[in-house]
Amino acid sequence: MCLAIPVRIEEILGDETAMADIGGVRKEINVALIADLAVGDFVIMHVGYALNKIDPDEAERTLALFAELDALSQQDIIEAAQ
Amino acid sequence: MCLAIPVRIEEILGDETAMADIGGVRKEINVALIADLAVGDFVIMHVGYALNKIDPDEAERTLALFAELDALSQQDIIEAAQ
Amino acid sequence: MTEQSRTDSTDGNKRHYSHTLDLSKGKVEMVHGSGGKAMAQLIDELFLNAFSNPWLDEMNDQACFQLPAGRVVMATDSHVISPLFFPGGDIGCLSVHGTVNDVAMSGAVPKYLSAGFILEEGYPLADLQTIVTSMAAAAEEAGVYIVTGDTKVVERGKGDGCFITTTGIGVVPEGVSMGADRVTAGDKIIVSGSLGDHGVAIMSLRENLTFETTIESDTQSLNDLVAAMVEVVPDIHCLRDPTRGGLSATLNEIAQQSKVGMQVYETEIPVKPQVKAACEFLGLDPLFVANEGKLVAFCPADKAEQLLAVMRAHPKGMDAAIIGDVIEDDLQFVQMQTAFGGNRMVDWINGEQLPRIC
Amino acid sequence: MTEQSRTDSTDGNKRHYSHTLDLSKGKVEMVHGSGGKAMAQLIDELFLNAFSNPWLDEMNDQACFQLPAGRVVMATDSHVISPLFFPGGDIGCLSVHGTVNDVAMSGAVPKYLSAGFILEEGYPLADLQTIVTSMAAAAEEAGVYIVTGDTKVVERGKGDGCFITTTGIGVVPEGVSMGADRVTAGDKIIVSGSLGDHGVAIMSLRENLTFETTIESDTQSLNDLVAAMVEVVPDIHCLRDPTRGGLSATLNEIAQQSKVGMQVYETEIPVKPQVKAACEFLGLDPLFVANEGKLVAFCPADKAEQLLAVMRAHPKGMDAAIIGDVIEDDLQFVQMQTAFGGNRMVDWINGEQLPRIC
Amino acid sequence: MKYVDEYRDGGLAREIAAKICAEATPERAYHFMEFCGGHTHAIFRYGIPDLLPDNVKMIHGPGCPVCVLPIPRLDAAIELAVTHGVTLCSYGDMLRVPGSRKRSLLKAKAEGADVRMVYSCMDALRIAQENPEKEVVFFAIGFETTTPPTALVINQAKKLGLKNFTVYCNHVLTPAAISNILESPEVRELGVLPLDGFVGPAHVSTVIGSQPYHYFAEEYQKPVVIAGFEPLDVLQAILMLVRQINEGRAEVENEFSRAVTYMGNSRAKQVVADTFELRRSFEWRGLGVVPYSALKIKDSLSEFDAEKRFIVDYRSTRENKSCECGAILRGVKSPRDCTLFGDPCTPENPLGSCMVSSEGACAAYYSYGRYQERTFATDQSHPAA
Amino acid sequence: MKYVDEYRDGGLAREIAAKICAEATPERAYHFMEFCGGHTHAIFRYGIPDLLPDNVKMIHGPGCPVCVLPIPRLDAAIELAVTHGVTLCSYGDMLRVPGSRKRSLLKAKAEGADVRMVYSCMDALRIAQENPEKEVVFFAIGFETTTPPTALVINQAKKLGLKNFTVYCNHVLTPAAISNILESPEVRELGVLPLDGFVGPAHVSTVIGSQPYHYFAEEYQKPVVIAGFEPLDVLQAILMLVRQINEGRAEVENEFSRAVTYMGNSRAKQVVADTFELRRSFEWRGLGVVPYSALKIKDSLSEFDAEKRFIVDYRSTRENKSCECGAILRGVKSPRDCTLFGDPCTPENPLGSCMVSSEGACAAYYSYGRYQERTFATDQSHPAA
Ligand code: SF4
Ligand code: SF4
Ligand SMILES: [Mg+2]
Ligand SMILES: [Mg+2]
Ligand SMILES: [Mg+2]
Ligand SMILES: [Mg+2]
Ligand SMILES: [Mg+2]
Ligand SMILES: [Mg+2]
Ligand SMILES: [Mg+2]
Ligand SMILES: [Mg+2]
Ligand SMILES: [Mg+2]
Ligand SMILES: [Mg+2]
Repeated sequence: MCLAIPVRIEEILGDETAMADIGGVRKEINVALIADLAVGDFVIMHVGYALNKIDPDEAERTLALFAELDALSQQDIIEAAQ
Repeated sequence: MCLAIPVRIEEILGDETAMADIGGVRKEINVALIADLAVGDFVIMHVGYALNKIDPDEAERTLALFAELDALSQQDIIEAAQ
Repeated sequence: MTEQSRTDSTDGNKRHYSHTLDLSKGKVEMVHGSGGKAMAQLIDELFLNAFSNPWLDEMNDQACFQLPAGRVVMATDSHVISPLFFPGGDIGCLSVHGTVNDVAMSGAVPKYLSAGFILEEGYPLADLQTIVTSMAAAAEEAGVYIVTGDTKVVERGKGDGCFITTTGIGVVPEGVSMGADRVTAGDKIIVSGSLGDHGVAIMSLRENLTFETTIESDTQSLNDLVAAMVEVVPDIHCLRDPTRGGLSATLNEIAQQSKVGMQVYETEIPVKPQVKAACEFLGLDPLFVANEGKLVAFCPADKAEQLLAVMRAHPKGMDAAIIGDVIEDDLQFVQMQTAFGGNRMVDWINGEQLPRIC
Repeated sequence: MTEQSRTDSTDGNKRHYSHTLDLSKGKVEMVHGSGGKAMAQLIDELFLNAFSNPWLDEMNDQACFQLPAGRVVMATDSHVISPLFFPGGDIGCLSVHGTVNDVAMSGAVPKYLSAGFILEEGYPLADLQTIVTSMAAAAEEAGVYIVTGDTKVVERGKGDGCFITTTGIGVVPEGVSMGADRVTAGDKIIVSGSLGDHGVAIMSLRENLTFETTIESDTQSLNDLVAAMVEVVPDIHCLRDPTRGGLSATLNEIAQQSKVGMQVYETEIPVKPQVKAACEFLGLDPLFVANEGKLVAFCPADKAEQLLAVMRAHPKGMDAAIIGDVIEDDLQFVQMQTAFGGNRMVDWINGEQLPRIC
Repeated sequence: MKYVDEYRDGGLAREIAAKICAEATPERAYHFMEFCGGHTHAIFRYGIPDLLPDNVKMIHGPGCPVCVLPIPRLDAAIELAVTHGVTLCSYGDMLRVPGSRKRSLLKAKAEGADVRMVYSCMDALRIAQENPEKEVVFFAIGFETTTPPTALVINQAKKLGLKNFTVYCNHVLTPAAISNILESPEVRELGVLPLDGFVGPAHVSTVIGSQPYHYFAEEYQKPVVIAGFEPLDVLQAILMLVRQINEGRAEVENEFSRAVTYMGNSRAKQVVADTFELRRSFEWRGLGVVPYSALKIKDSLSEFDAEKRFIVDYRSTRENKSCECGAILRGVKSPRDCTLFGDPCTPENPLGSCMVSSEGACAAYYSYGRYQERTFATDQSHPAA
Repeated sequence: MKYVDEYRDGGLAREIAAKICAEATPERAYHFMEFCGGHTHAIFRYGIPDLLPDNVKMIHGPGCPVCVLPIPRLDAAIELAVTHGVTLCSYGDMLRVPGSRKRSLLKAKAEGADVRMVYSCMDALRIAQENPEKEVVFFAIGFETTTPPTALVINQAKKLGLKNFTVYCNHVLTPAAISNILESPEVRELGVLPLDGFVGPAHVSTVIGSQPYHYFAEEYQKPVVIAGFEPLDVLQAILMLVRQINEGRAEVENEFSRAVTYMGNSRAKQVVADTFELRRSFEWRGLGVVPYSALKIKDSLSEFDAEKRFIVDYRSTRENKSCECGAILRGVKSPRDCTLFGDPCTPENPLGSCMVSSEGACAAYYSYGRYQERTFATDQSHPAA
C-alpha cells in the first residue's frame, strides 16, 4: 500500500504534472505536492503522486554510513583476529 | 407482416389472455379483441393477439366450394369429352 | 510432514488445496484464469475430475497419443449457444457433438478432442460443473477422449457465461473419400431424420417468443451412425450435418462446391408437426432451421436404398428418408417440389433473426 | 448465362457475391454468423483469402491430411487478450504462437492448426482483416497451415471484439520424450531469454496504469528453436513456455508434477531493466509476469552447457541462461537466492489484478 | 394443422387451376392485383404462376407495410435509436431495410444502438416495464391487422402509468391505398396498368370486414374477391374473379368467409378509433403523398407518442435512383424490370425495401422465383416413388 | 535504478549483518517492531531474518492499511457497490479481503457489482468525469502517505464541480497507532510484548517528518530509527537500534534522511489539514477503538463525503474467531501461532486480512517464509558458476 519508488523528473509538463523516468519507463505523475521542482530531481512517487524530493547529498551520506560500517567492521575483524 | 395463423383456444387464463394450441405447440396469447370466447374456438392469431374467430361452418362451406367446383369441373370434362 | 506443508502436498498425481472449490455457491472469478493456484485448482477439481483419461492426466500443455499412418481429419467448432441449457441438451454435450460430427462427416472415426473454455466472471461454478459433466458423458457416449484444454476468464460483460471451442481429431478408414465437391448428378440425397428440432427447441426459450413444445434438441453424436453407413456403403460421396442455416444452407453449399443442382421433394422431408407449427407462426421455413444431430448423405443412386436401410436400422437414423436428387444445373440452384405441387427455389437462409443456436 | 444467374455463378472454386465485403468501413453483423450467404462470404473473402492452402481450400467442415505413423501431439489455447493490438503483436499472431508453442513444448514439430473465431457484433471488419493477416503471416513463419476453422458472432455486449481459439497438431520425432513429470533432481533449469516482456507490454496499455516503455511483447513461435535444441539434446526432460502466471507458475507446476524442488538464482534470470522498473513501481514480481515467446528447459546437468550453446546460437535464444537447479524436496518448494543474498520462496502468482494477457 | 393443411391440398389446386384454364377466355387477358404482400408471398412460395394460364396475370400491390414505409420515416427511427439513445423495438422485417446512406436499424445495432427485435408489441411494453431507466420506443408499422394490438398496448401503458414507453406510429390504411391506385393516372388515363379486379386482403379484412370494398366495386366497377392467404384460397379467388369478369359483374365476394364478416371486428375497430385519429396525409413509398391514409395517436394519449416526446427530423432523402420499388409497389413494373435485381440487389444486400420483406415482390421473386425464368421439366417424376 | 539498486547490495548486507551479530550482546534479547507493512514485506522478501542473530527478533506492527481496516467498514464498501449500485473504485489489495460471510469486493464484482481496481485515486476521479450518469465512490484507505493524494482529488473534484464523485474516507494516522501499542496492557502491564525499539515508517515519514516520533522516544523511552524500505535500510536501522539499546539511548534517528526531513512535506500536510479533520475515534482491526486515530472529510467538503451522501450501515460483525489477525497486528502473536495459517488460510483463500495484502505478516510469511521452517543448506554454491 505504501509502495513508492524514486523516479527522476524528465520534464515539467504543467503546474501539477511532470514526466518521470523510472529505470527507462516513462510515466506522467502529479507533482502538486512538491515545491521548487526541477528537471533532474528525484522524487518519491506513490500512487502516481510525488511525495517528496530525494536529497542526493543525504543519499550519499547514507551510503557512506554503510561504507563506514564496513570499514569499522573490518577493523573489528582485524582486532578480533589479533 | 400480416403473418397470422389459426390457433385453437385451450384454456381461458384471464380477462385478456388464453392458452392456445398451434399444431401441438402451446402459446399464451392476448384475446382482448374477441367477444364470447370459448375453449375449443379457433381464432386467427397475429403478433400474439387474436384478431377474429374462425367460423367453422363457413370454413366447411369454403371447402365445399372447392369440392363443388371439383364436381362441376368433372362435369365440364365429361361434357367436353362427349 | 509439518502442518504447513500440507498445503503443498500431493496425493498421487493430484494436488492438494486447502479449500475445495465451492461448487454449490461459488462463481467464476478473474483469478480462475490467472495462471495461479486458483486456476490449477479449477482445472484439477472440475475438468480433470470429469474428463480424466491417460492423456489428459499427464497434465502437460499438450496431449500426446499414437496414431496409425494414414489420413487424419481435424475439425473445430466454437459454441456460443444461448441459452446454455435447453430441452434435450446444453452447451456441454453440444460442444462434443458439434465437433465429433464434423469429424465424422468426413467418414473418419473421431478419437481425441481438445476443449477451450472462455468463462465470464461471475458464472456459477455449479452450472459450469453441470456443463462439464455433460461434456464428459457425451464424450464417453461417442467414444472420444478430451485430452487437452485451456481455460480463460473474461470480465463480466465481455462474455456470455460460457463459450466452448472444441477441436477433434479422427482417422479416416481405408477406402473412404468424401468431399463437398464429390457430389454428382444422379446422386440421391438422404437425411437421417426429422429436421428443425434443435432450432425450434432453442427458439421456444427465446424471451420474446416463448412458446411451449415437447420438442427437444436433437443434439447427438453421429459417428456411430456414420461408421455403420460407411461399412456398408464406403463410396458415399459426401456427408454433411445441416447445422446453422439448416438443410437449405447445406444443399446450397454443396451444390456450389460440386457444381450441380438439387431437386428435393417437400413431402419426403421429415419434419415433426410441432416443428412445422412453430415455423408456421414464426414465419420461418423448417429448411432454414438448425439441426445438431442429423446428417445429409449424398450417394450414388444404386446404393441409396441399401444405405437407407442401414440408416433406418440404426437408432440414430430410424426416420431417415431419401428426399431428392442431385441434378445437372449450371446455375447450381436448389429446387423443391412443394407439397402443394409447385416447384420453387430453396435459397440460402437470409438474415439472422434467431437466437444463437450453436 | 442470364443476368440473374450471375448472382450464383462460381469462378473456379470461388463463389461470387454481388457485393464484396466492405473491409474498410464494414462491421461484423449477426448475419455473419448465421450460416447463410453472408457468413459464406466472410469466410471466403476474409479467411480463405488470407489462409489459403490445399486443405482449407477444400471447404469442408473438416480438414483431411496425411500423417506418418507415430506419436501425435495436440494442444489448444483460447485467446482473449485485451487490448487486441499491442506493441510487438496482436491477437492474430499471438493465437498462432500460443498454440504452436504448446505443441513445440513436447518436442513435436507443429504441422496443422484450426482456428475458431468468436466475434462481437459491431467489430470493425478492417481490424478483423488486420488480425487475420497477422495470423497468416505467423503461420507462414512457423511453417504451419491453418486448415480448418469456425466463425461465430455474438451480440454486442456478449463478447469483446474478437476471441480466437486455436488448436495445433504436431508430430513427435523419434527418440524424443518430454513431460512435466520427467524432471529429476540434478537437472539444470534454462530459460531462452528475458522474462516479463509480454506482460509488461500489455500492462503499459492498461487505461489506469499508462506508462511508456519501449518494451514489446516477445510473442513468437519457438518451434524452430525447439527443433534446434532437440536435434542436439534429444533427451531434454521437459520444455514449458512460461505464459500466464509467468516463470513462477511454470516452476511450481513442474515441481509438483515431477515431485522435486527447484533452486533458482535471481542474478542469473534475464530481465530487462525496463521490465524490472515497471514491476518495481507496480509492486509486481517479474517472475509472475507472462511471456509469449520464451521457454524453460529442464535437462540433465551434463548436457546443460551444450544445450545452452545451441540456444544462444539461435536468434530466438540469444539471451538464454542457466538459472537454477532441480533439487530433491519433499515439499516441492521453489526457492530463489535473491540478488541480495537471502533465499526466499517463489510461490504461485496470487490473485489476478492484471489485464488479460493472452 | 386445422384450417391450414386442408387449404394447401395440391390435388384440389390442380383442379381449381384446370377450372381457371377452362374458364379464362383465351381471347382476352385478365389482370388481377393482389393487394397484400401475404398473397404475393403465397403466390411465389407455392408456385401459383405455374398453374395459371398465360392470359391470367397477377399484379403485385402495395400491401407490404415494410415496403411502403418512406425512407425519411425509417431514417427517423434510426435517429431515435442512435441520436436519442432510446431502446427501439421493431418487428423483425424492418431491421434490414436500407435507409439513407445504406444505414439500417441492424447496422445501427451493430454500431451500438439499442435496437431490439420483437415478435409482438407487448414485448416492447414488457421491455419498458423491466427497464424503467430506459426510454423505450415501439416502432409501429402495419395495416389494419397490426393496428389493434398497438392500440391495446398504448392503453395498457396508460393503465400501468408507464413514463418511459412511447410509440412511433406509422400505421397505414388499406382502403386509402386502393383508392390511390385506382385514381392513379397509370390506371385511369394512361392505361399502363390494366387492372381487371382485386384479390382483397385476408387478415386486414378480419378487422375491417368486407364492407369497405363495396365502394371500389361500385365506384370503379372493379370486382373484389377477399381471399385467405393459403394457396387454395388464392386460386379460388382468381377463379371467382375470372367468373365475375366473364359475367360482367363487379361485386365484392368473400372467399375468406371463415374469418371475415361484413362488419369485421367491432371491438378491434373501437379500440383503434379510441386510440388513433386520421392523419391529413401521409407519404407512402411508391404511392407518394396519400390523403387520409394513415393514423396518428390521439392528442389525449400524446404522452405515448414518440413524435411528441422526441424531436423527430424528417430530412428529405433520395432513394437509390435505379431502384424500381416505387413503380413495383404501384403495380406498374415487375422486379424483372429493375436492372439491379439479383446483382447487386439481393436479400443479403438489399438496395430497396421490396427486396427485404418476405412479402416484398422482389424478395419473393428472388427467393422462390428465379429458377422459373428458364425451362425446366414440369413433369418430373417423384424420386422416392 | 538509482536510489534502489545501491540499497540492495548483498555484499554490504552481509557486512552490516556481521556488525549486528558482533554488536548484539549475546546475553540479552532485542525485540524491535517494524511498524510498517512495507518493512515487513522487505524483511521477508529479502530473507533478512536469515541474516540476524537469534537474539534479534523483529515484531510485525500494524502498519498495513489493508490489514487494519475493520470488517464493518469493508462491509460498508461492499454494500455501497451492491446495494447503492455505485461504481466503487479501490486500490487493488483491498479487493480480496474477506468481509462478513466470506464476501469480498472481488466476489461482489463477480456477482455483478461495479467494482474497479485503480492504481491511483486520480483514476477514480477520471472515471467519475467520464461517466457522469454514475455515482463514483473512491474507497480511500491508507496512512499519511496515501492521504495527500486523496486530499488533492477531493479538491480537484470541487474545482471541476463534479456531482457524482465522493470519497469513502478511511485514512488513519500512524502516531495514534504507535501510541496505542505503547499504551496497550500487553506492553505496559503484562509484558507479553517485549518492545525495545521501533523501525519507523519510511514513506509516511516523508510526509509527516521525523518530528512526531520524538514524543514516543521521550515519553516511553523507546528508540526509533526511521528507515527506508530497501533491505540495506532495514539492516542499517536494526544496527542503529542495537547500538542505541547497547548505549542506553532512546532517540529518534533518521536512516532515511535522503527523503525524510524533520518537518516532512509542509505542502502535503497543509492540503491534508485543509481537507480533513480528526475523527474523535476510529476502530482499528486488532487495536480496537483508538481515539483521534483517523481522518474524516471536513464539513465544508461534505458534498464529496460518501458517508454523507449514502446511508452507510455499520453492522457489527464477528470475524472468524480463530483468525489471529488482531493479535498479530498488535504484535503479540506471529502468523505461526494461528492454527489456520497455511491450511486452510492461504493467499488464494484468505481468512483474514493479514493473508491478503502483500504487506500483511501472514502473507509475507506464507509467500516467502514457509521454506525457512525447515533445515536447508545455507551455503549452496552458485549453479551457473
Ligand atoms: S430489385 Fe432491389 S433495387 Fe430493384 S426494385 Fe427491387 S428492391 Fe429496388
Ligand atoms: S493465517 Fe489467516 S486466519 Fe490466521 S491470522 Fe493470518 S490471516 Fe488470520
Ligand atoms: Mg466445424
Ligand atoms: Mg459442427
Ligand atoms: Mg458441420
Ligand atoms: Mg493454455
Ligand atoms: Mg453478459
Ligand atoms: Mg494450450
Ligand atoms: Mg499456449
Ligand atoms: Mg504453454
Ligand atoms: Mg463450424
Ligand atoms: Mg464489449
